[in-house]
Amino acid sequence: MDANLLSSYIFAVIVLNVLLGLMAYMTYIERKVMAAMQDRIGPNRTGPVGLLQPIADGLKLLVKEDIIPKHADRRIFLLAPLLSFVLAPVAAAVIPFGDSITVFGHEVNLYVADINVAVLYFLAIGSMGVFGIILGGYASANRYSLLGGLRAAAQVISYEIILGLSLIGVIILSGSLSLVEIVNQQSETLTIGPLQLPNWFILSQPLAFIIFLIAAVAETNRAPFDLPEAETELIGGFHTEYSGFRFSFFFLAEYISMIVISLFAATIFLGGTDGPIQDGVWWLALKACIFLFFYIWLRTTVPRFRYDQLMGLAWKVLLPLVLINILLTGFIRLWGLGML
Amino acid sequence: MAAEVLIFNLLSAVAIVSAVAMITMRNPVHSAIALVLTFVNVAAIFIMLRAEFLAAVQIIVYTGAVLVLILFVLMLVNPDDLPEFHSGKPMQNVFGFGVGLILLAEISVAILTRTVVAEPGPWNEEGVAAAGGNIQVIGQLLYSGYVLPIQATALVLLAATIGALFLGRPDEDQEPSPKRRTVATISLAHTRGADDDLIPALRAANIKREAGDRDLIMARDADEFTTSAEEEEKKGQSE
Amino acid sequence: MNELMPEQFMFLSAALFIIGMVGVLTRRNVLVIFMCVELMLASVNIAFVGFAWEFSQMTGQIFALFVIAIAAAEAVIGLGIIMALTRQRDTVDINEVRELRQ
Amino acid sequence: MSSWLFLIPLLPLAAAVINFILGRWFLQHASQWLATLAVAGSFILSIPVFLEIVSDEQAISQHLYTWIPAGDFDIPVTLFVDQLTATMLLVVTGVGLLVHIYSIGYMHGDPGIYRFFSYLPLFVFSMLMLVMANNFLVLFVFWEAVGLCSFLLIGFWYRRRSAASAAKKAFIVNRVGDFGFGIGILLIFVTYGTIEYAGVFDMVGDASQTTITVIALLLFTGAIGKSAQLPLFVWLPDAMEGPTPVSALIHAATMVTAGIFVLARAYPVVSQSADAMMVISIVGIATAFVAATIAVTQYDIKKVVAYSTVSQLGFMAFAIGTGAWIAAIFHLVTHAFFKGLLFLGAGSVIHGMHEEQDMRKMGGLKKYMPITYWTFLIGAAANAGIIPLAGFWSKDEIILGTWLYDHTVIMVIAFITAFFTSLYMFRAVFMTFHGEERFNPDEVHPHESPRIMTIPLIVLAVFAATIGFIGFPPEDGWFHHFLINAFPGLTLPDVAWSTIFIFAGISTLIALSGLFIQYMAYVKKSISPAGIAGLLGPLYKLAANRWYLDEIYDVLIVRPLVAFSMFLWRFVDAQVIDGTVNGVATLVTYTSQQWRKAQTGLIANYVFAIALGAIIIIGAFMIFGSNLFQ
Repeated sequence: MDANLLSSYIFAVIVLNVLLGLMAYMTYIERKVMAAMQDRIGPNRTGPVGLLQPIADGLKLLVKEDIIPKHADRRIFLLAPLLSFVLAPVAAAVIPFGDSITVFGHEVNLYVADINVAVLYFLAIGSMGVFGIILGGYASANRYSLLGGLRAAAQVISYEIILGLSLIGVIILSGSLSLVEIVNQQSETLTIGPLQLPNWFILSQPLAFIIFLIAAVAETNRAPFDLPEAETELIGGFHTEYSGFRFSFFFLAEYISMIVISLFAATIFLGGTDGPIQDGVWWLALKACIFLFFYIWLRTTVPRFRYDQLMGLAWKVLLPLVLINILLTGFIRLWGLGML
Repeated sequence: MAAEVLIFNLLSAVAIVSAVAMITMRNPVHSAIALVLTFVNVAAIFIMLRAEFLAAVQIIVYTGAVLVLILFVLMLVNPDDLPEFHSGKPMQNVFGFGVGLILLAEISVAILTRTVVAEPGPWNEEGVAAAGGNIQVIGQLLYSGYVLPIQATALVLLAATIGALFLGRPDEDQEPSPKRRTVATISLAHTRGADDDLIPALRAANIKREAGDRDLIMARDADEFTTSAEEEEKKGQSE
Repeated sequence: MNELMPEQFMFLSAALFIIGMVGVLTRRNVLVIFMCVELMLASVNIAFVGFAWEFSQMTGQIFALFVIAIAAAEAVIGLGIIMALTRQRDTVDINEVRELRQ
Repeated sequence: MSSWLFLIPLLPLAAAVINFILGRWFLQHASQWLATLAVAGSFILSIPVFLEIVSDEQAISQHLYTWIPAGDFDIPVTLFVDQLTATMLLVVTGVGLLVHIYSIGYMHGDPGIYRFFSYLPLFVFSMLMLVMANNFLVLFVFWEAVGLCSFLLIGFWYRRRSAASAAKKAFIVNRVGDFGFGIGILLIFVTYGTIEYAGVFDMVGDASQTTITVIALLLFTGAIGKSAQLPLFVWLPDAMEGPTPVSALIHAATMVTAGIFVLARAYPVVSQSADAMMVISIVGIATAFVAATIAVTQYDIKKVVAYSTVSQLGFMAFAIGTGAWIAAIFHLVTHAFFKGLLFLGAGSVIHGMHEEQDMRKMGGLKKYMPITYWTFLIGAAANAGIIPLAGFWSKDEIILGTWLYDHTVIMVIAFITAFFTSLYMFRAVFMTFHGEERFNPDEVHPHESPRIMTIPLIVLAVFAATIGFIGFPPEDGWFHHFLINAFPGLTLPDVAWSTIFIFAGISTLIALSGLFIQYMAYVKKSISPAGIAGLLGPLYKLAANRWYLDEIYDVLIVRPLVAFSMFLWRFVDAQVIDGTVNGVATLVTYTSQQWRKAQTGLIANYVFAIALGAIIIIGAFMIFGSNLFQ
């Protein structure tokens, strides 16, 4: 086993743990931000300004009783949350957190893997993620859960298409499916007269970016597209019957997905680790945080869509738009205007 | 490299075992999960066979879309009482397995006795790497030599989409549409529309023509000639 | 056995294909039969990709790509038919659907 | 000009196609303006073409494309305009335009108007192509095309059974003539190796006298059908079932003259055979005479005009037969105007009388429709040959021609026919417009037609009155000098003025005597037409029953054909063919019933069969050896 592979393993472990930690505090930040937006205080009792609240929540969920409904499909019921939880952070493997650095004399790449189908890999893992929700909804032997599962299936398939197609424009311009390559291309500087612009794909693909953003929200089943779990209609949807740490798996998987997809968006559209001064992982973190804030902001602002509106948006609005975007990008590329 | 063979064998074993599980599971949802496992292993095997793009497509299309759809339909068709039947007739099973075994035996013999006559092509590991990678090579080939098949495939997909929309549309109301009026009327108004001698006879008989071997003159509806004739008459009087 | 032998993927392909075929022969749930058909298609893809690998060709991969595309179309139509069938007959038992016999 | 030649036929074609496709749902009545404008365009374009021919005395042509390039058999589609064609262009588009304008008024309110105004320009297109063709095959194609248009237009009111059967009759009777015409063209190709006019005319002397005679007679067969000569004229009176403007355009002014046109066009061939010329003359004069006698006995105003047309066509035919080629074309032109006028006038009368066509129910219409009366009178007088109207000059010239070329018998019969012509024309005028009113004034309110119908009448009347002067003085007029260049070898006979005066005098005398007799009969009532009819007895019956031609056809052709068809239907079709078909079907059904039992409807069984088949095939390959797995 060579050193490169070993360093990849080590880095993967680091990323996984950082993600899990972030995810825990993501819940805290969300509650705080939402509270601020709704003119409340938010959690402030546990620890200083409520900083220990996530740990308290985690402990509570771990020690709660693990209920399995009598008529549930037991094996699948146990499998589903694991599936969700395991698949969610896997997609982060292809995200580059920077160039290689030297640690203890070893060259360490700041990414787990640079594969030439990284974008497709990300989409593939994303499409697998929905199995947890569908199977969870099915295995609960509960009408609401089943409906939630069904909704998740239809919604994710629909928005998966939009998500994938919105990335095609970027792929056409970059000519590569490797995220490392895409980031490298974006770190170039674009000079238009007196203007010095970063060659971020948000500038050349604004429409694709907006569509990606919408599809990403739907893909992670977040408000306003949280129909699979819509509390008011489906009393929790697919996780109605889950409790204790199995519920927390679903819960955490959602937040991990959010973080990962934010990282991905920052990498694809906002230049990843590229920044005005001193490129580095902090820029990526900052950009991802903007997305995460956007997620929370959206949840507090926009009411939930109706199901037909959700599907109509995907097939009648976003799909044509994204196809037009691909067409335009193709023409632009054809006429040699590739680099904005 | 032995590790490669080991990994391949492992993946193959899991794929085959889960495939067998798929056809033996009583619950179709379990079957579907077993199939997911098979497909993921197949995708991994694709990577081993230097087909990274196909591996990704395999996951996205088969596991991500087709199987999700199958699960979707499974839940939709009979959510409460998914059929528990396995297979009806024992004879069917015996025959099925028998045929399968014979075919397997035949193919095994074919595989083991084969002799390779083909020459290796240009796309070995170095060739692909030199051309920029698996995806680049596939893209170049697809859009140079396979443009027509690509278009045809696009058409097939479009047709499938439309077909699915058609099949999946809500049932129409069961009440029959009102019957189209098939009763023909006879044009009395416009002499050009009928035999000259027909008109007085028609007027006399009110509806039916009297003797004669000739058919009645049919108009598609009562107003076909009437309006124009009235207009003409008015016009004639005014002049 | 230090090298990956071409026979390996051929046996895998054959095995998966025959498993799929036996499934079609023995199962009664139309959805399971449908899954078996998908399995058979995938097994053929293994053979395609495998031969492409063995002979350093790309044609096999491209063919497999077309198979996947057609399989997707087939899945959509097949599931649509199954939906229509269950809506009309309220069953997914293949042996119940014998209209062709008449 | 030659590069714009193609526009002349293209405009009506475009109008026809557009009206046909869009007419029903989009254009409706707007279609009439489109068609009229297109034909007007053709007419306007034809004028400079005509003037160019006049000034240059040179035929012009435009090659469009090669229709059939098959080795030696190379058929170009080339528009070709010489003096003859230029004359025809003006006649076709001019009369066509007037008829279009007239039709706007006449067809007003008809539900199928878009159809009418797509058939009519289509006809104009076909006729233009017919006259502009430069070879016999294209001529034949459009010969058939005008036949088709004629069929469509006669049967325009297809809901009326008589119209439908008249259309069929016209089509079928024409086929008889076309059959001969087609064989004639084949024979031309076989004989000369080409079917282009120029080539054929150059080599015409190379063939034997018999061959030329056969070709000429076969071409004349076509003309017999199309130009309604004896014995195939029966379709023309029936064709009056079509709308009156159609009768005017097709069955008077243009299409029926196609036969004459073909004879004139092929004159270099026809004139080589004295026998053929003789046959043409005899058929022509017989037609003229028979049709004239029938016309005197008819009561339907359109029928009178129709038989008059047949008679005048007979005049043209025997003019060509006797060698008075220019006189024939001259008569064709004048006839187009005055016969078009007569038909449109008759249509105006019918329109004003609410679709009444029987002259016995008319009378005294003069005061109700003065414009129609005066124009109809001019047309009738022109037809009858009253000096100095158009008909006089051309008809007189034809009769003069018979004398010049030594056909004394024909000349005598022609004079008698001219007398009958005068008789039936003035009979129609007096019965319709003079005398007491024989219609029921409570039911029918005669009225003058709208202006859109009377304007074409007036225009045509002006032409009918004056067009004859293009051929003045006789045999030496401007028209003669223009047409003489159409073919090399045509000569103008040198006629003494005294001869001309004698013939003109006799013609005028005859025409006036007809006028006088009818005036006495129908206005003064001093002669009883019924008395004369009784006096003539069987002769009158013969004429009134159209010489029993329809009945003869019925007995000789139609009934045997029907009987044979019945045999084919009742026995061959119903028993033999149906029996075979049903037997095979029964056999198949029985076999299928047996095989059906194999269809269990179980998918598993089918898949099982497929798998078994695969096993067997692969096994066979392995056992018997194959390179499939190597």
